[in-house]
Amino acid sequence: MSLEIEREGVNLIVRVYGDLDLHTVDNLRMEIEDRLDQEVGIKNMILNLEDVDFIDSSGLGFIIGRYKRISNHGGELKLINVKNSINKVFELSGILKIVDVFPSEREALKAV
Amino acid sequence: MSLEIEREGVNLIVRVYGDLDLHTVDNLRMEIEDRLDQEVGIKNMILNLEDVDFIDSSGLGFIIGRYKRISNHGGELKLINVKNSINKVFELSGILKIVDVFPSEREALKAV
Amino acid sequence: MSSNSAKLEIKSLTDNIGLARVTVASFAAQLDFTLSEIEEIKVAVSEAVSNAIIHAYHNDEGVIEIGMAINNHRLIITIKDYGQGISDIEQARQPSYTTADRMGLGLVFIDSFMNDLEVDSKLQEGTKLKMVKIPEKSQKKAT
Amino acid sequence: MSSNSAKLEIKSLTDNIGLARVTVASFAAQLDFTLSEIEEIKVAVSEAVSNAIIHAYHNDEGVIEIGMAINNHRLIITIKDYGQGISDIEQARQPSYTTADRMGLGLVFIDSFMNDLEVDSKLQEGTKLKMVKIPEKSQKKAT
Ligand SMILES: Nc1ncnc2c1ncn2[C@@H]1O[C@H](COP(=O)(O)OP(=O)(O)O)[C@@H](O)[C@H]1O
Ligand SMILES: Nc1ncnc2c1ncn2[C@@H]1O[C@H](COP(=O)(O)OP(=O)(O)O)[C@@H](O)[C@H]1O
Repeated sequence: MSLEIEREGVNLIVRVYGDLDLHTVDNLRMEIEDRLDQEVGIKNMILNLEDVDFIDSSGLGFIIGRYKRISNHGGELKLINVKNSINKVFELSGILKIVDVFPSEREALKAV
Repeated sequence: MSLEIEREGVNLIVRVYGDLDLHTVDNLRMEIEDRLDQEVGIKNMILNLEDVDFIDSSGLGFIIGRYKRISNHGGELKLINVKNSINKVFELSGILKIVDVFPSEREALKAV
Repeated sequence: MSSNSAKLEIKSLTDNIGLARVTVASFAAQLDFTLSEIEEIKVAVSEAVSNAIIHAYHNDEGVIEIGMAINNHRLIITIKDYGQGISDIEQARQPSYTTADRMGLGLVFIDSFMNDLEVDSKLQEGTKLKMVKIPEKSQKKAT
Repeated sequence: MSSNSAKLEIKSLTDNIGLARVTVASFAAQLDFTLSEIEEIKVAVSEAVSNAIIHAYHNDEGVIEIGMAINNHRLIITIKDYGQGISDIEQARQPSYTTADRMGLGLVFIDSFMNDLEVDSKLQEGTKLKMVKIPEKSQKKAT
């Protein structure tokens, strides 16, 4: 499980590698929150899940948490590339009603 | 675990997919022996292990068994593409002293 | 594979959630499940083991027992803890119900991803989940 | 991960050899092993479980217990059967020695792929293998 964070203008691009479950979300949450605290002027977050093979409700909770913080500050959260294997969890949870999914970071950046 | 068998002149090309262990070798052995019994005029065997991710001493026993049958009839056994992950077992066993390994089926066919 | 069984015992550490998923998925592969069904089984196991760690043992030390069985071409998974127990099982199974500021979706996911879910629990004694998954391919054959 | 343990119980069916390998490999991944070290661990587990199935239980029904532990940054694996037992352990560990027309390399592979192997056996009672694997990276750190 690892994380890559990149800033592009007012957008924070977060790339997650590995599984999103109770074991991994704590570290991810801290790393992202640290970065949000350090950087000035971040508005939106693009969460790239291209390399996430597994997600459960703890992983969903992590995404919802990021969504809340970002939207509380008037920003938008976009998801990238939800794999087939993790799609069902997204559909069942209803999260797709509040968060948009894009096929690539470029298209998500255009949309924010 | 599955098997693909193709004849090319006096050579039988056998492609193994999956793990080579006690669980899988019995079926493989039977399929290959059946084919050898059916076909007339087979001399050499080319065993393609490109898609074998795991092998243990039961898998080695399977290869040695094929080697014995083929060489008893004056033919040669050639191995293809031993992956890094399974290489150590081959080295440790000394099997490479009696069986040659080639990078591709074409080169093995040239050598028989 | 017409009948088989195995048991995995783990400590209630989040480090072991992935281990539980991988083990059950590997056992399940003895039946004719699709990749997408295997994913569903993994989610169910992940939810049940996470619940035992958080709700049953509150991140303290404890043992989680994971039973796997193949019976009559069905996969039966049991996940058992010796922790706090659930006071109202009906309520616990409702969407969004949570006592730990979580999503409240764990039992809902298990319910929708598996063909059957039974929850057995006694306060202070523990909780046992029994879930059944039948390969879609064999369901079609049966009809 | 400084300390953890788990236990897998399987039936003596060849179908379960892969399950044992995958489970131990997933547990081992909690230490800092290289991919090539994980492969070596898988071979060792595969040999020990195969031996229990063939030599201890002669393909009859029996139980195999696989203990996994992380202790002091070492992986300790125990594989236990309640089968026939080994009469001469020294001899059994020799290359090419086999009582079943096999390669006679199983115990030799375990010996060379793991940092330590202890064999404990009683005739008619069973056999227990204890093997230890230490990540090469942490060995370097220690010196
Ligand atoms: N193994 C368990 N032991 C004790 N309580 C549990 C257990 N599993 C579930 N619960 C209770 O049921 C509630 C709902 O569980 P669940 O649907 O998985 O949602 P969540 O884990 O997000 O709270 C939990 O908040 C908890 O109160
Ligand atoms: N778990 C076991 N129970 C009884 N006998 C065993 C066991 N493991 C090994 N042996 C004995 O030791 C011999 C050598 O084992 P091994 O080196 O693994 O080679 P192989 O399995 O190819 O015979 C076996 O042939 C068998 O007689």
